[in-house]
This record gives sequence, structure tokens and C-alpha cells, in this order.
Amino acid sequence: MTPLRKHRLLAPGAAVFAAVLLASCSSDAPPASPGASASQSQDDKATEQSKFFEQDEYERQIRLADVTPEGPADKPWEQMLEPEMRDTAEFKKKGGLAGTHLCFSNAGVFNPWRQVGLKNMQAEVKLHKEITKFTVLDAQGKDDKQISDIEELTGKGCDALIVSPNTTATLTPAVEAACAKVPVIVFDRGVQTDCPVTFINPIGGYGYGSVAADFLVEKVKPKGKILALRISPGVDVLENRWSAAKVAFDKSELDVVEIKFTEGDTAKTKSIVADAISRHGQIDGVWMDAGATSVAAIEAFEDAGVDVPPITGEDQQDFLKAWKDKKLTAIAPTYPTFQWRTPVIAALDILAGKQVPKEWKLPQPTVTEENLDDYLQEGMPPLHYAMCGCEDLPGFPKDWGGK
Amino acid sequence: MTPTALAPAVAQPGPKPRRVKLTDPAVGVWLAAAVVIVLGWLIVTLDGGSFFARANITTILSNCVALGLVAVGQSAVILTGSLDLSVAYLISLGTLVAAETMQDGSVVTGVLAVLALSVAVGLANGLIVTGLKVNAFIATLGTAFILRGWIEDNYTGPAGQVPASFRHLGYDRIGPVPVSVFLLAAVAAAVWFLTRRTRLGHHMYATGGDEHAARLSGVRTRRTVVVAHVICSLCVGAAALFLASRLGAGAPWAGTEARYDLESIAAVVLGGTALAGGRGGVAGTLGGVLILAVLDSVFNQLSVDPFFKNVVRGVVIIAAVALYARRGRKTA
Amino acid sequence: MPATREAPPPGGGAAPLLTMRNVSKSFLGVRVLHDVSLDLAAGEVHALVGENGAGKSTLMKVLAGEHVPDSGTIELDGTTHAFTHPQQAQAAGVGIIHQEFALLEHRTVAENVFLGREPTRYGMVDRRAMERRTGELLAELGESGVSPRAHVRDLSVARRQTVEIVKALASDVRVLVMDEPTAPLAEHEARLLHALVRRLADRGLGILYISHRLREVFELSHRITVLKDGRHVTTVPTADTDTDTIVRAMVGRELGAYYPPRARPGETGGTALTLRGGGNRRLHGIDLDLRSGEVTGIAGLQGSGRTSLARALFGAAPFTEGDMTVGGRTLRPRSPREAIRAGIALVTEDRKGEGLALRQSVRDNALLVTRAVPGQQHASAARGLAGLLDRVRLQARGGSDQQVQFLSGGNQQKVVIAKWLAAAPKVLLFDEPTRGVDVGAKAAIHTLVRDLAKEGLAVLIISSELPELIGMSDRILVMSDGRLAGELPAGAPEEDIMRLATGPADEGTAAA
Amino acid sequence: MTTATATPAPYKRIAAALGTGIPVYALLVVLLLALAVTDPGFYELDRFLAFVKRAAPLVILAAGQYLVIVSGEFDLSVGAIVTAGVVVAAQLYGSFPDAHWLVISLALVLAGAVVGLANGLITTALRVPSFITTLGMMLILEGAVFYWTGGSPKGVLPEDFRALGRNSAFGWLPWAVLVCLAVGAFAVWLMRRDYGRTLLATGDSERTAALAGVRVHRVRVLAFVLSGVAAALAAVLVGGFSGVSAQAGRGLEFEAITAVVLGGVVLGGGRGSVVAAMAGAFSLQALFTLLNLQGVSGALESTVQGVIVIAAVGLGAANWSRVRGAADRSRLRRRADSPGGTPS
Repeated sequence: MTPLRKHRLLAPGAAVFAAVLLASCSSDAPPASPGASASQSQDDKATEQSKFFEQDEYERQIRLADVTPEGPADKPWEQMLEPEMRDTAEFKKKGGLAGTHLCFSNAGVFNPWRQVGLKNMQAEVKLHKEITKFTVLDAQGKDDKQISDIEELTGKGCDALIVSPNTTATLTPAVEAACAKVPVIVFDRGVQTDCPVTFINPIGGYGYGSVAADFLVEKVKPKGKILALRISPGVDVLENRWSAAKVAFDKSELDVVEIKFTEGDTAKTKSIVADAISRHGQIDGVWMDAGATSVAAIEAFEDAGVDVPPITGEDQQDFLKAWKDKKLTAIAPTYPTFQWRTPVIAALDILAGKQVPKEWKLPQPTVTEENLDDYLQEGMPPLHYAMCGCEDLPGFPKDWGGK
Repeated sequence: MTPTALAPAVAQPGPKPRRVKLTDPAVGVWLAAAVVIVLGWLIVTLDGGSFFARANITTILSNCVALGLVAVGQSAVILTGSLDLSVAYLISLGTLVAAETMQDGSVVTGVLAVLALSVAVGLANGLIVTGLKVNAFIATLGTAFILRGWIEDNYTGPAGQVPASFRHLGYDRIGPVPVSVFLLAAVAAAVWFLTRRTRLGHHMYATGGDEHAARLSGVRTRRTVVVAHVICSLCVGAAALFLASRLGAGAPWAGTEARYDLESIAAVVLGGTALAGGRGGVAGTLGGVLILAVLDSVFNQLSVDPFFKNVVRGVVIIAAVALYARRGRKTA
Repeated sequence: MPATREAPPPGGGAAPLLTMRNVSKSFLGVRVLHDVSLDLAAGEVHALVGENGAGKSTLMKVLAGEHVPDSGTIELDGTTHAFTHPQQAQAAGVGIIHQEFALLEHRTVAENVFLGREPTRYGMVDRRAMERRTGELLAELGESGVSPRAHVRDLSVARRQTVEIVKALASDVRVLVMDEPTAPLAEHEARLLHALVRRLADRGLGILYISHRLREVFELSHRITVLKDGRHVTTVPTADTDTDTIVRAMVGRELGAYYPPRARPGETGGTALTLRGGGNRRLHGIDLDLRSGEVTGIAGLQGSGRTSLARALFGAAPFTEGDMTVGGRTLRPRSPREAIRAGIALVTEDRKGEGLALRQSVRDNALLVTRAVPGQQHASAARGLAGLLDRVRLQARGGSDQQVQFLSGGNQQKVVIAKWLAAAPKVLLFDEPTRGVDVGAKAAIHTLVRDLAKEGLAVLIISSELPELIGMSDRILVMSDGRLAGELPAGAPEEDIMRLATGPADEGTAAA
Repeated sequence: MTTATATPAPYKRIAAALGTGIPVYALLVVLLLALAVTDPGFYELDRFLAFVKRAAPLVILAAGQYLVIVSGEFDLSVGAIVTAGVVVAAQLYGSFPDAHWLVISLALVLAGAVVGLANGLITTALRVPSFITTLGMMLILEGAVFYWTGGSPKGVLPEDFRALGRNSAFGWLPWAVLVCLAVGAFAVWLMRRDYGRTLLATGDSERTAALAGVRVHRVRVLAFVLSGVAAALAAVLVGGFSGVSAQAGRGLEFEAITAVVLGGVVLGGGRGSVVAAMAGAFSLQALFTLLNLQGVSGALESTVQGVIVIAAVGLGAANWSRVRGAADRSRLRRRADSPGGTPS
């Protein structure tokens, strides 16, 4: 096998070769190898809790849920929880903010959440006249492409780079490389390095997961059968949601009879729920790690001719509508899309030399029986996320598909 | 007797066939690639961007690597008249195996592990196709499902981690040229050599061209097909290694999210290799890959809506093949 | 007669180069070779003749290692061989040139010539050596006009044949089997090939030459072996025999003995089809009248345009010029569909490739035309299927549900005919109707064809088996190089036909 | 020597008659039994109907895909058509909230037909291999639809539109089942008609068909059109069954092809029955359900699927190798018996 022979020499060969040339030629590789945390999380695998579970972070998020945020109450995307501010003078843009070139490496727009979010960000940019150029590269969900995108953007003379990583572990090196050249703002999903100027995200998956789980623990009678529906394994945000829920369920007397992956496919969700109902006679509560398919789940119960048990969803309009129309016992923790506005604001603050939090924790409101009507917006498309904080943005509601 | 009298209707093509002919798809593809580059440069410059900026060139090149490696392998099987739909999942598994073995082993063991895996999968594909006489489409689709199950059953998300030393493969560059491009070049050269210069290669073309004729001429067609599948998988393994070094870890969706299975086939066909086998080659495939990469970069520069990209890609692929079909009809 | 006789002594004398003893072979339990023996001397051209289905090709395929014999031995230079793969036969020095070339269109001549045994240097295929050697071989054959680097797809049929021969020579064959090598060649090309064969023999090769063309057999060969129904009939020095004897040996009965009586003058009706000045790439100025009730035979060598004519009449390879009327109305079919609508039917020579959908049932094949081109006869055809199949005397165990791929050649042909009868045609064109059909079925088909004529169809029949053509036809048109060379009355002697068919070529042959 | 082809042993003829269908029927029976064992309640009328209802879209897709495959081609675009269909429907309702469901459905079916027509024409007229044609079409459709809707449709699918995929006639018989039956019946009828037979003949031997007056291009194009229509119908059912989703049809193209091949239909054309193809679809759905009920992790699901597909097809191939061998030999003989094939 010639390729084999060729290759056996090549992989290390290239490395050595490169190492030699390292002095002479440029390397985009990050100096230190990160992933210390990665290997550490590997060790946690031993414990029966998923490797994505980190006790202290869990406790932190639970605590944050009750903290009152700093900042304007009517602008949750500018609020921050327990911020430790950091100085950003080093990044202050010479000659003022005028003519700022902002760049954004997006993991993709492969789901409605990200589509709403991107619209938020674009609209936010419109608010700031000083941003004269806003470059967005879409990685279409490909880690490899996003790495190149980031490399490309760092060479485009951006004043600041916003990154929404497709994957935590795999994007880390690229982000580290970028940090060396431009101020980097990471949001939504994190990276395993603290080189970005700030990392913007809401309270997080643990908070989300436990809110939903606690709701069921409260509403469903002991020994009740719980069906846990997850999108797909391996997505850190979602894994966190589940692992937190797991903690809650383990403490409770509820009986989680099934944990299934729906791949976000509504048809598959309906099948799974239908089968679950027939297998277990009844289902007393449904926990979901994301709202995308909760309506399908609700329908499955209807089609099976049984009452819809307490169910958790997300702040998508179709779910909120079903909730109201069908008078469900439900709750919708959110992973607010308004967080897409914050990075732009942060970027401008940084370039202005204003202080920003090292980790910018945003509040993570929950839609409940009480405030349901505030978030159920007539005329918005079914897959629109209520927690977009976009009502005051230019082009609303048309650009978001509403009327 | 004068030989010319023997056959009135001989079309002696070109001055001497060995010299490059425009009718040779590979040449056409590279010309097309050149055109695309020029157009891209024009458009981007008009748009106020700089197409030949260092960063951009680097991006284009490094975007070629992964798809290029897979496509090169894919052309080997397609030449032989077969097909491999399992590449995407093999890549994913490859990155995971690489990252995990390298985490608690040396780089070399990691590389070997991946290549071993590749050989195994390649053999499986080849033997199912030739031995069980299962149509390649279904056979490799089946192995794809099997690999997928294996991955999803054993991995939840990124796993393992490659040492810094190995990451140089993914990140270093000499001037504007990423080191990984040399990997692609090496593998491509190897496969090109294999298909064009060795008996095996000649037999691959023969098997893909007319299996019956090949057999009558004493070619061991089955063996050839199996070997082709192994070669393909090895190239895929190389791609997996590259991605692992680039991602720094193994990712279960490294291969599938990029649809390497269909994309690679598209690239191969775009490169002028006949899906039926027997015609075309690695050179053309690389051209096809380059075209796709350049298109991507141009779209990036103009920040075209990602959904719109797919439309264009689809059109380009169909149009290209339609062109080949036309030319084929002419020469036939 | 040519001066090839003072070549090596017929068989006997020196130890033969090749000896096949008592070779038997069966397919699916049917014996197709019965204890056939044969020997070949170096430098000898040994002709192998016999009707289609006599077992010639099977015997040769056994020799070439493509079929494994059930019994019998093959000796080359005294060493016994048992070939199980073509490669082994090649290694032993047996080369075979198939009627259908085993060439790769998109590869170069050299690559084809050395396919399966490419010379290598340091693991690399040595193109230079390959092309040099190919060039040399081509030169030796006086074919220096063919470039070793040319792609086969760019070569004419004749040159492809040359490549096949070179391919055989390249593996240093000592026995060269040529299976109807001149079949696809036009006359002048064929004559060049004959010269080539002689030269090969002079170089000491043993050549087994299969052919239907007795004329070339008598020109070329030193000895003739006749096979019939898988049995060895006789082997005679060409010098000591003549055409009639050989033909009798082949057919095993007097000529025309079993052909149905021809149409009596009163029986032929009006013209069903007329063609004036019909022409296209392969045909020139053809004038033709087909009368209902009459069987018109078309003679001519392969490549003389017989098949082109049939296909042109049927619209498969349409006329580009000329006027044609069918059943009184003027039309020049541009597609089979039009021809069918006009009541023309064509039984092609490539039965399996063009006549049948092998994996479909007898019924589906028989009704294919009426289904594809629905007309008033459609319903009736479906209803009358059973009658139709009886009428062609189809014998199929599985009845009309049986897949045709499991029928014998004869029965398959009957299905093809039934398919066309279902469409109730007025003009029926047969191209080699009995090719690859066993003797029994042959007779049945002959009778059927005649009956159809009696029923008022206009029948045109093409056949390379002159006896058949003569036996069946009410008149014979002879073609040569795309033109009608002349017309002969029923029962005209073979010689007259051959003279017309080979046209002015004859002198050429004498000169050669 | 041609008599050699004659008189094959009877068992071969039987194999020839049903041959490729056998494995799938066996598989289906086994799976249904297994389902009965794992879940006694499975055969309660409503439960079973629910199962059929769930299988309906795939069955319809399989029927359409069968037509294309049996004519010797591929249709990889059906999954995209389903996704596009659902999204477009929602988008249309976004603009015309009170459009009649029938109008929208027909619009979808029409659109499906158009896509199929495009596939067919590109494949036959431009002679692009259908694998590439439909692959490109897949990219184009997905791209175009999402480009148009900005990734998520603006409307909701109203109840009346969804009834077909979701509700039941007379309160117990799901409309989807009726549609499925209708399509099945139509497919069977079609394959018995002239069109079906000519389609098979075309897939078996294009030259023979053409010389028999079959307009092979037209026949193939129609197959693609019907496949497109089937996909659009499936879209209506899927959309009805589970509402708006941007990934309604993901992977369906491969599932459909798998189903058809599972049904013993030979890739390359000319052989296999539409009933077996639809049985293949049912088997696949039954398999999914079984694995789900067995609580097999979603992960292993695909592994099992892969193994079963390869095994089933391999089995089919094995049954055939004998007969095929015979066919090969007869082909060799043909090469011998027909001097020069078709020289002029």
C-alpha cells in the first residue's frame, strides 16, 4: 500500500519538518496545547454521571438563578450576573470607534434558534452607526470550516472578532490563535481557553435543565413515570441540561422510564412518545432538553387519546401557543436568543476601552404560567423564539418573519 | 501493402496522444478551475476584497485538504467501477480513534491505529462487494450504518486529544502554503502513481472499463476491486488524521456534518471521472476539489447566504457532468 | 487457387504442436461437445467449420481456458494442460481472438495489448517498453500506421482486430485461435487479414481458423475439420476435398432437402413495400420492392450493408435519402415506432441484446410491441396470446410466465417472432433468423417463415448461411459495399451469389 | 450448443419467478412476529393502524423510488422534496393563511411532479447519470427552500391540512393508511398496465425496448415524475403527521432506496416487484419500531439496520448467483454464436 508507506512517514514527518521550519516559517498553531480541561473531564468519565457534569459549575449556575442581575431591567441583554470586570484599555481602538470593522465567525444557521439569533445580531449592528463593516462567515456546522473562517477573519483587519463556536473542544486552538491578533469575543458555547476578552453566555445548561426537572418534580406525583427526550448526544450545552436534570430526578422519587434521542425530528419524536405510552401504559411527565419537538410530543399524547402530562419546552411560539390553547401544565426554561445582541455591545465597549466582565453571564428567564401571555406574540412565526429581546430592534417584526 | 489502405475510417486524434489533449477531462477541469479562479478574483476585487491575500490563499488551500484526500480515495474506487458511501463515518471514527490513541500513546501509534482501522473497513467494503456480490451502493451504505452505530454507541461528543506536536500538521504553513497541503500532495501523488504507473492501476482502469474484457485478458478483477476499496479507505484515514490534527480532538460528526460521502463523489465526477468507471483519474479530481474550494472562498468573501451556496453547487455539478456527457457523445 | 499449399505436411509427420483428445463439455446438463479430438501442426492453418451451434466456439473456449472441459485432454508440445483460467492458457501459449473484441475503448493500443501482463521496471509499468514492443509487433504485421498510443475508441473495426491479433502475439502465442475474424470486416479488409494470417503461419504459429466463409477457408487452410452438433465429423487436407463435400458434411443432408416449398407464381400478391434510391451513411441508391406472399432473400458478406438495409427499412438507422412507400402510403420511417405503426417488423440478428428483455416473462416479451405501440390489435393480442404462442410452436415449460432467459435459442427466437406477429405486421424483416438455433428449431422457423408468407406477409430474410438463403428465398438480392449488386432467381447456385457478393473483388483476390 | 440454455432445473425457475422477493417477505414476517412477542398489544387494531400510518410515508416513497430504480436509475432527491414540501407548505400558509388544504396539497404534488420532470429530462436528454442529477437536485432544493424561507417557514400548518397525515376517517381509520393503500393499489395497477411492463422492459434491456417501439426516454422521465409526486405526497403526510419541521425529510432518500433494495429490487433495473419494494418499506419501519420497543439505544439501531440490509441483499445475490452463472455462460455463447454482433 503505497499511500500507507507514504503516510506513515508523513504524519510525524510533517510535524518534525514543521517543527524545524517553525523558527523560519510562521505557524498558526497555538503555543501551548490546551485541553488540560479536556483530559480532566475525561477522568470524570469514571463516575456514572456524564463527563459533561462538573459539580462546582453546576452549583454556581443553580446559585446564579436566584441572583438579581446588574444593569437595566428592561434590557436583559445588557444585564450581567456577578460580573468580575476586567480592564480592556489595551484593546482601545485608536482614533475612536468611527469606522469600526466587526467580524463574526458563526457556527451556522442550521436551526431556528440560530436564525433568530443572527437576525438579532444583524439588527443590533444596525443600531450602531460607528460599525461601518460587519463581516459574517458561516461555517455551516463544520468545525474544520470554522477554523479556516477564523483564520481568514484574523487576516481581514477586523477590529474585533466575535465567535460562536461550533464545538467547544475542537475550536479552542483556532480561537487561541486568533486571540493573539484581535480582541476576541466568544458567546453561546465556550472554548477551553481564557484568552478571549470576554465570554458571553446565559446562566447555562445546568440552570436550564434543573428548572425543567424541578418543575416536573413539583408537578408530578411521586413514582410518576418520566419520559426524557433529548435531541442528540455529544452537544455539550444539551449534555449539561440533561446532567443537571438527572441530578434533580435522582434526588426525587420520580421514575425516569426512558431516555431517547429525537435528533430534533418531529416525526421520530411522535413515534417515540407513542411507543413509550403504549409500553408503559402511561407517561406522567415529559422532560425535554430543547423545545424544537415539544409540540410533536404534545400531539403524540393527543393522538393517543390521553391527557397531556406536565411537559417542558422552550420559548418557541408554537409551543407557547399550544400551551395556552390546550391549557397545559407546562414550563419553558429558555436559552435566550437575546444573547446574540450582547457580543456587539461588548465589542464596542472593548474597543472603547470600557470595562467588561471576564465572563459575561446573562440572565436566563423562564416562561411560566404567570408570564406566558407576555411572551406569546401574535403574528410571529411558529419557530420564532419569544426571548429574543428584539421587539425594539429595527425591522421588527418583518425581518423576523412576523406581521 | 499500405496500412492506410487497411482502415479508411481511422481518426488519428491530435498530434500525439501522450501530449495533453483538451479532450482529456482532467485538462478541461484545470482550465475550468483557472477560469473560476480568475472570475473569483475579479468579483472579489470588484467587491473590494483581496482575493490573493495570504490568508485567503491559505484558506482555500487548507479547505482543499480534507475533501481532497477523501475525493482522491473515492476516485480510486469509482475508477474501478465501484463506489464508497461509508467514507463520512469512517472519517468521524478515524478522528476519534486518532485522538484517543494519541492521548495515551504516541503519534505514531495513533497514525498506525487509524490506518489499521481504514484497512479493515476497506477490506470489509471490498469483500462485501466482490464476495457477497452486494451492489457497492448498498454495501457501503450498509457499512456506513454500521460505523454510525458504532460511533454513536461509544462516543458522546468530542473525545481524546492530540499532542501539540501533531497539531503542526493542521496549522503550520510555509509562506501561504499549509503543511497539510503537502500531505494531500503526497497522498494524491501516491494514488496517481498507483493508478497510472503500476500494473494494479492499469488493472483498475481495465476492471472499471469492461470487467468481462479485463477478466478475459487475465486480470484478477475481484482482487483489484478489493484493493481499490482499501486504497480509498486509507486516503480517508489520512483525511481523518488531518482533521484530528486540525480539530485537536476527535469529533463524531467530523465527517458527516461536511457530507464528505456525497461531496467527495461530486468532486470526483466534477473532476471528469465517469461514475461508471474506467475513465478519468486523480488529477481531474483535484481540479474538481479546487473548483469547489474556490467557489466556497468566493462565497465567503462576498458573504453569500450559505443556503444559496448549495443551489450554486448543485447547478455547477449537474452542468459540469452534462458537459462531459456532451463531449463524450462527440468523441464516441 | 492460392499458393499456400506447400506449407507443412498435413498433421501426421512431425509431432503436432497441439493435440486435443476426446474433449467433452456440458452446460446445465446438456452435452454440447462429444469426445471431440483435433490436432494442429506448427505453421499450419487449420480451419474449423460447422453450422452455428456445432460446437466450434465452445471447443475453442475450452482450449482458451474460458470453459473447463468435463473430460478430455489438451496437449501442447507433449505437455498436458488443464486450463481453469484464461491466464493459464495464455501462459501456455494459446491466444484467442474473439468475435467480440475484449478491448478497452478508453485505453491505448499498448495498454490493451499488454493488459494483464504489463512489463514492469522497479514496480512501475514500463510504458516505453510496452509501446516499443507494441510498435515492433505492429510493424511486423505491416501495421506501422497504428500508433501504440492511440486510444482504441479512435480505431476502425479492422484496426481493432489487428490490435487483438497483436495482443495475442505479444504473449508469444504458439497457437492462435481466430473465431470468425473476417466476420466484422468489409471485403478488402478481409483480404488484407488473409495475407496477415498467412504470414503468421509462415512464422511457425499454429492457427485454428473458424469461419463460415468456405471460400476463404479453401484459400487459407491446409486442413479442414468439420464439427456437427458437437461431434467431430471429419478432418481432411484441404487439397483433397471440395466445397460440396464439406457442406454435406456440415449439414449432414443434401442441400435444401428440408426447406418448405417455395411460393408458386400465383401466390405472390401486390407490392407491400417499395423503396427508391434509399441511402444513408452505409447504403447507396437502393431500389427495393417487397411483395406480399413472397420471401425475398438478401445475400452479401458481413459489412456489405445487409443489416444496415434492414435497420434502415425499420427506421432504427433511418434512410437519409430516397422515397419509400409502405402499404400504399408514402413514408420513410424515422424511428422503429413509425415503422411499426406502418406495419413493419424486424427480427434482429442480436437476439439477446436487441430482441428480448431476458429477465421478463414470455408473455411480457410477446406483448411488448403491442404495449409500446398501442393500436387496434392491442386487446386482441393480449387475448390471443395463447394462440400466438402455439402458432410459433413455442415450447416453454413455464408456459407464458417463464422468463425467456431460460429458453433455448430456438424458443427464444420463436418468442421474438411471436412478439412481432402480435403487432400484425404487413412486412416482416428477418436478420439471421436462425443464428445460434439448433437444427430442429431451424426447421420449425423455416416453416413458420414460409407460412407467414403464405398468409400474405411480405418477408425479407438476411442470412450468412447461403444454403438457408437459397432454400428459403423466392428471389435473392445480393449486396456488396452498401449497394445492391444484383438479383438472382430462386435456387440460384452459391457460386453466382458469391460472385456478385464479392463483386470486382474476385480479381483482386486472384492478384493477391 | 444453444440447447444448453434450455430446460433449467425447476427450482431455478421458481427462484426466478419469486426469487428476489422471498427474503423480504420472510424478513417482514419475522419482524412482525418479533413485534407481537415484544409487545402483545401491538396487534390491537388502533395500535396496528398507528404503525401503518407511521410507515405510510416511507411506503409511498418506496413505491415511487421503485419505479425509478426498476428503470435502471436512482432518485436521491426525494428526501429533499419531502423537506421542501413541508417547509413550502408552511411558507405558503404564512402568506395565504386561509388557503384550502386541497389547493396547497395539489400545489405540492404539482411541484413534486415538476422536480421529477427536471430530474428525468436532465438524466435522459442531457445524459447526466441520475445519481448526479438527483444529488445536485437535492442540494438545489434544500438550498433554495431555506434561502427562500430564511431557514424557518413563516407559517403554521393548519389543522385541515394536517388532517390527512394526522387524523382518522370514521374516527378509527387513519387517512394516511387510506392514502398508503390507494398509492399501493395504484402502483400495483400501474405495474400491470402497459406502462409498467414497458418500464420493466426498458430497465431490463433499453435497446430491445427501443427497437420494440418503446419511447424509452419518455418512459423513464415519467418514472421520475411519479417518484417526485410520491415524494410530494409523502411530504403532505409527514407535514400532517408531525407539523412544521426544517428537517422533515432528512435521510429519507436512503431509507427509501434501502427499502426498495431490501425488497429484492435489483439496482440497475429490470427486475423486482413493487409489492416487495413496499414490503421492504414496511420491514424497515417494523425494524425501527421493534428496536425502539426493545429499548435498543438509538445508536445500535443503525448498526442493526446496516447488517440486515447487507445480509438481505447478500442473500438475494446468493440465491441468484447460480442462475446468473447460467446467464453469463449463455452470454459467452452468444458472443460465440453471433458473428461480429451488429457490424453494420
